[in-house]
Amino acid sequence: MDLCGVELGGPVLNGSGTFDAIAARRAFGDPLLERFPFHAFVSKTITLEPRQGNPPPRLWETPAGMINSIGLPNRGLEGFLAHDLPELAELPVPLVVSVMGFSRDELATLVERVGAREEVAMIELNVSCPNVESGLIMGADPAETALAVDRVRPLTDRPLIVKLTPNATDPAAVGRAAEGAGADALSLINTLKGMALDPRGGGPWLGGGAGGVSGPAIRAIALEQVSSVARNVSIPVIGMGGIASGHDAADFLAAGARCVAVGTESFRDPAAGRRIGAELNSLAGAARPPAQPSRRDRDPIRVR
Amino acid sequence: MDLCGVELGGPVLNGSGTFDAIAARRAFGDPLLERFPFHAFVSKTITLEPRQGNPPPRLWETPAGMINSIGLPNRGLEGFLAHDLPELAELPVPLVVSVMGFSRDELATLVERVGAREEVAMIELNVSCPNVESGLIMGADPAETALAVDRVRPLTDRPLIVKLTPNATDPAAVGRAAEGAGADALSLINTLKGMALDPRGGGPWLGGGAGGVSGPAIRAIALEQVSSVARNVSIPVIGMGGIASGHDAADFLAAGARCVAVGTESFRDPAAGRRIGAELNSLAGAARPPAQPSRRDRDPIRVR
Amino acid sequence: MSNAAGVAEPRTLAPPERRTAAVSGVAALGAYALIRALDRDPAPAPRPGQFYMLSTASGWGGGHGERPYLPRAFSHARSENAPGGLELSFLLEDVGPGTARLAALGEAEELALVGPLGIGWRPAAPDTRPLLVGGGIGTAPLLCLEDELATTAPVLLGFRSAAHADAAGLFAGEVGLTTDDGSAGRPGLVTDLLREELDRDPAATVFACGPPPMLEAVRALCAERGVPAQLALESGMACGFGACYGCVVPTRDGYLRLCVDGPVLDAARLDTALFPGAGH
Amino acid sequence: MSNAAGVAEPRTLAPPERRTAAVSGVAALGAYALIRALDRDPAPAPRPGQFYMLSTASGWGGGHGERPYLPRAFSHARSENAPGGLELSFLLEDVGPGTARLAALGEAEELALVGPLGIGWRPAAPDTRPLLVGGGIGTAPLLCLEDELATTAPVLLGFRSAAHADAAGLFAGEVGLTTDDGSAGRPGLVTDLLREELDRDPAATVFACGPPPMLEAVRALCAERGVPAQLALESGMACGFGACYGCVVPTRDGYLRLCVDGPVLDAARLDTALFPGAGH
Ligand SMILES: Cc1cc2nc3c(=O)[nH]c(=O)nc-3n(C[C@H](O)[C@H](O)[C@H](O)COP(=O)(O)OP(=O)(O)OC[C@H]3O[C@@H](n4cnc5c(N)ncnc54)[C@H](O)[C@@H]3O)c2cc1C
Ligand SMILES: Cc1cc2nc3c(=O)[nH]c(=O)nc-3n(C[C@H](O)[C@H](O)[C@H](O)COP(=O)(O)OP(=O)(O)OC[C@H]3O[C@@H](n4cnc5c(N)ncnc54)[C@H](O)[C@@H]3O)c2cc1C
Ligand SMILES: Cc1cc2nc3c(=O)[nH]c(=O)nc-3n(C[C@H](O)[C@H](O)[C@H](O)COP(=O)(O)O)c2cc1C
Ligand SMILES: Cc1cc2nc3c(=O)[nH]c(=O)nc-3n(C[C@H](O)[C@H](O)[C@H](O)COP(=O)(O)O)c2cc1C
Ligand code: FES
Ligand code: FES
Repeated sequence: MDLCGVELGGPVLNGSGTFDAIAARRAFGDPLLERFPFHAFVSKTITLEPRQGNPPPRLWETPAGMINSIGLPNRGLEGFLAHDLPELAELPVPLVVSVMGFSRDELATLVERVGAREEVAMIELNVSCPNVESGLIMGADPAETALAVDRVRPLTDRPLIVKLTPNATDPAAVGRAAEGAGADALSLINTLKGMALDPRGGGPWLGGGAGGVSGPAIRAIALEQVSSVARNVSIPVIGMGGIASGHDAADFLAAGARCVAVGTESFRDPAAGRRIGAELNSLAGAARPPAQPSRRDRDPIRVR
Repeated sequence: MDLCGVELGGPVLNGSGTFDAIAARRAFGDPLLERFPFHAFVSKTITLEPRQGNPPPRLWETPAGMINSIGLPNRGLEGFLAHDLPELAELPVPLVVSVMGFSRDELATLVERVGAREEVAMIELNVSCPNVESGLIMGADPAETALAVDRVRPLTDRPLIVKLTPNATDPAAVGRAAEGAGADALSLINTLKGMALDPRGGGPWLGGGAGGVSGPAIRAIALEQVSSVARNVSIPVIGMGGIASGHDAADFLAAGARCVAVGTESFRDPAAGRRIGAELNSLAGAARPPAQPSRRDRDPIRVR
Repeated sequence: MSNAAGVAEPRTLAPPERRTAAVSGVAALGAYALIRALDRDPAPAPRPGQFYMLSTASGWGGGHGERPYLPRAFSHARSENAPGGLELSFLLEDVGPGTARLAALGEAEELALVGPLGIGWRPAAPDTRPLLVGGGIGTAPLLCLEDELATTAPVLLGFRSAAHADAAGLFAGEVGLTTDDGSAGRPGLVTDLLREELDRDPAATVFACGPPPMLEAVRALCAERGVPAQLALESGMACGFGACYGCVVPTRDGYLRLCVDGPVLDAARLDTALFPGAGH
Repeated sequence: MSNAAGVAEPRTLAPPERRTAAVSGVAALGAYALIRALDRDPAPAPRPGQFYMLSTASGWGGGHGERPYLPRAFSHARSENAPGGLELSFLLEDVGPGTARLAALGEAEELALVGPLGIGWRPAAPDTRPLLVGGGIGTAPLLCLEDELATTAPVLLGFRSAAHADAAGLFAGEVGLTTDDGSAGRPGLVTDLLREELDRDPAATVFACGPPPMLEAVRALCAERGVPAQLALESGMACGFGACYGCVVPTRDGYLRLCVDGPVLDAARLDTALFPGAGH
């Protein structure tokens, strides 16, 4: 199959930041490459400067899910290009590099430098962060998102995926803005803001204060957002959020996604992506009519 | 304890629309009143005109939660005042009436008429609906919310609770706007938008298309929003979303809520509210320091 | 207890809280499972046609299968006095995660329940004989109805196959039996038997429970013949006591919550028993 | 396998997928539980100090307790060849929903696992004797270490009380024992024994596992004496193979992911073993 001109062996990607192929190769060795779980590999989000991430604890388990407060630890752009990229280039699937900038200038540098590397098939813009220029979360605001995409679009010929945040009033409007500014694809959902308290008292459990909720708990929320965004744009959508089975993945495809991504479920089983791909294949026989009769329809006003 | 000048026997309310005391009395008889689960009773949301609600199916079970697409069935203002209010007045606890208007005029009529009835202790404004004048979801937009509260504030001396929607970029900003316009308390969270597909194919499962997610699955999300709103306002906050135990309730109180409300857990056990209140009491011995050192602090900018 | 119109409702009130009952047995009955549990004193005596919301005291939900989370509705099939309480029987078909978990209950375990709930079967119309018509797992609420009736009533049952028809043996009286595949009783549908029975003597009140297409066929046939019928319907339920407004059924009077206004409805109130969400 | 610096790592690679192992026994060992399960051929042979991510093939999570959802990390306590595979033993303490479910495993059930993971104990420093120091459930990864060592090594163990000290009997060699309450062995802390042992002969490499305060006391004592020490640490883990970045431990080189760069760390890399989230 094809995603923005990149040939993929199937529709299953990983969610950025939920699978470190380099570390996994240390744990599993080359059998990981022979039985690679995904049809494209998305890197953990990198930033311009190195970051050590948030203080521990970084994890909290919730009913059918978890909260993470990792804080984007990474080597920074130069470290990534020098150390990680050559190793990621050995993976048997196309590489998507996820980048986040705290200003449009930062984002521009990241996209330009990453996009210049031939190992990189696509770039994903993680816009779930505050823009230091405006104080707004880029991806929560259609205009901010459009400005960011607009700025980086001329700097690379690589397909640009914009990863939307679910912590927004109207993700479909943000998706339309990204499409209008030249995004080639959208991915969603990122984690939902969440929090846990230390059971011993005294304040938040997570070193970072709040965190992001992922896993099956958020699947129904993700499916609604994917459906609503897909109905509102013409570019392909990569759907994710709590996918744990081929049946779940089929739901996201039926809701309008072109591809799916597996995140938290990989923590429970490193081969989850492969299993889900296989389950999808066996479901494909029993073809389901698409759930969305047509794109570009606007949601009717509904009250719950 | 005191909530906006109304004396309550404890901090446990029901979430609007999750307990129909009139129907429950048909099922359980007067023992329900003798062992009433809540310290105040919140009515299902009423509208100006009668509504029959959404076509079935209206329910879908999710991991650790559910989606509902009920569509606010109710007798309308006149039917409520004539039939329901006298029965609700027999409950052994103060009564909160939840109202929703599709325009500020509608809301004004509802608040004025309901607030004139002495059986009513407080009024809750459910603003999770589109305003037909602007097309915006009232409660997702601080300015819309302020206009609505502003309009109805002079029409009643009853305490006004504004129920926030979680499907908003910045619930704390909406809460501040409601406080500024004269709200006496805030309640949150309402359900998160969600969706399920018919497992047999062919489109959405729910008759209403999309629905709202509730239950333990959303608890961590709710706790974060309650914490963030409570830090940003001085009026009391009623926290809810997935509360299923006294421990959960204690978390919401520690995060800054004055009261808690139990919703979906009542479906699993009609006495859930009473159980949670009792568990809270027995936890109260083992006092926990409050999680929020001070109100009115603004969130530091954090990246997850 | 009486409803809004002041007519007596066959409704035993439930205690207003979830309680547990000691599982005394889980037996396979052909393709179905028969669960027995002791509802400890003071146990309310359910009326035929009422139901309970069931879950298990532990191990309800989660795991790799993720669900169930909400309790599930089940007609009580029978209830009998037993030392220390009332022994309730439930007949169930394993169709998903909730019924699978219930069917896997062990004897040391506790069943969690709320009930009895809803309104049961009403008396037959004056000068008619009762006629019990069941399809598949829908036989369950007819068992206690037969127990309660003063006279022996004809029981007409339809099943997919002989493997499902074992439940027919639980009735005291004579049973007319059909199976879809002819592997037991007469090949065909239970409405074939009903039509013949009504041809023979139309002065009947029909008490029917089964899958939506069967109930619709019964409804249509009875409407055509002017025969009064009561239908025990199913729809997806979250609470069982009117709290969630989720279980509605479209009727001539608008949407009704099946858990408080049913599950037994007069067929005359329905335009169809085949509504979206029926049977879930 | 070698790490970034080219030094050989005691790390057996894991198959890159979750598999199941047949539970062959669950026994109470005082306050702890000893779980044995057959990892079917071809089963990788774990190195002492490596760990597995465990869950159960069914009934993991949900229910009224809601959790566990993620797998849990456990040191393998021992592994032995057995017909058809490798029998792995895990020693565990029931401290929450995950360990409670694992301790309730039945013999017919399947354990789900990923592993072996992480880097195990390294050889003792040249010209030193190994000294094994364990606290509570932290004895687990010392058992297989003792099995592997060529020479018999002193084993020093501290427990809360006699009820927890049964695990001491699993060691082949002589065990120095303390309990907090004096109900078995000498009253006091295991670091008392360690101090005496180092006074007697300081040429040792310490291999320690236990609760954070104990590990911190061991670290500080060894640092003071210039004695090399390896500490098997714990921190909350979601994945166990470096995917989530959740299990970090603050070290002199910055945050390290304990699951891929540990769980055994040289004490010299730490400023403290008492960091936020330690032991979870
Ligand atoms: C009043 C009443 C009495 C009943 N009496 C009996 C009885 O005596 N014996 C008996 O066996 N059954 C009875 N039922 C039906 C019984 O309640 C259902 O079979 C049971 O709820 C199924 O639960 P499950 O988890 O096994 O299957 P589920 O998977 O919950 O349900 C099966 C059906 O529900 C739908 N479904 C699938 N996934 C979901 C989801 N995530 N959320 C919501 N719906 C979904 C599908 O259409 C599926 O076919 C009764 C129902 C009612 C309302
Ligand atoms: C490498 C390694 C090896 C280990 N080896 C062993 C071993 O051999 N034997 C053994 O018994 N244990 C071992 N452990 C510890 C074991 O993994 C934990 O005891 C286990 O994960 C606890 O799970 P639980 O569900 O029983 O308890 P939980 O409730 O998950 O955990 C207990 C602690 O976690 C915190 N907590 C509470 N709620 C949550 C939540 N919602 N999310 C996150 N944290 C929460 C609390 O501080 C609580 O005290 C090891 C840990 C590691 C990292
Ligand atoms: C531990 C963890 C780390 C994550 N890190 C990133 C990240 O660096 N960049 C990003 O865009 N998304 C990140 N995500 C979000 C996931 O890619 C995904 O959008 C989200 O988890 C929802 O999918 P899931 O429910 O399948 O996990 C992270 C999620 C988790 C759980
Ligand atoms: C079936 C159902 C119906 C609801 N109806 C209303 C309503 O009429 N008005 C309202 O303000 N909230 C309504 N809610 C939202 C709840 O009051 C509550 O905010 C939400 O369910 C989160 O709490 P919970 O997770 O404890 O259920 C409804 C929720 C459910 C599940
Ligand atoms: S099941 Fe909740 S109202 Fe009927
Ligand atoms: S547990 Fe996930 S990175 Fe270590």
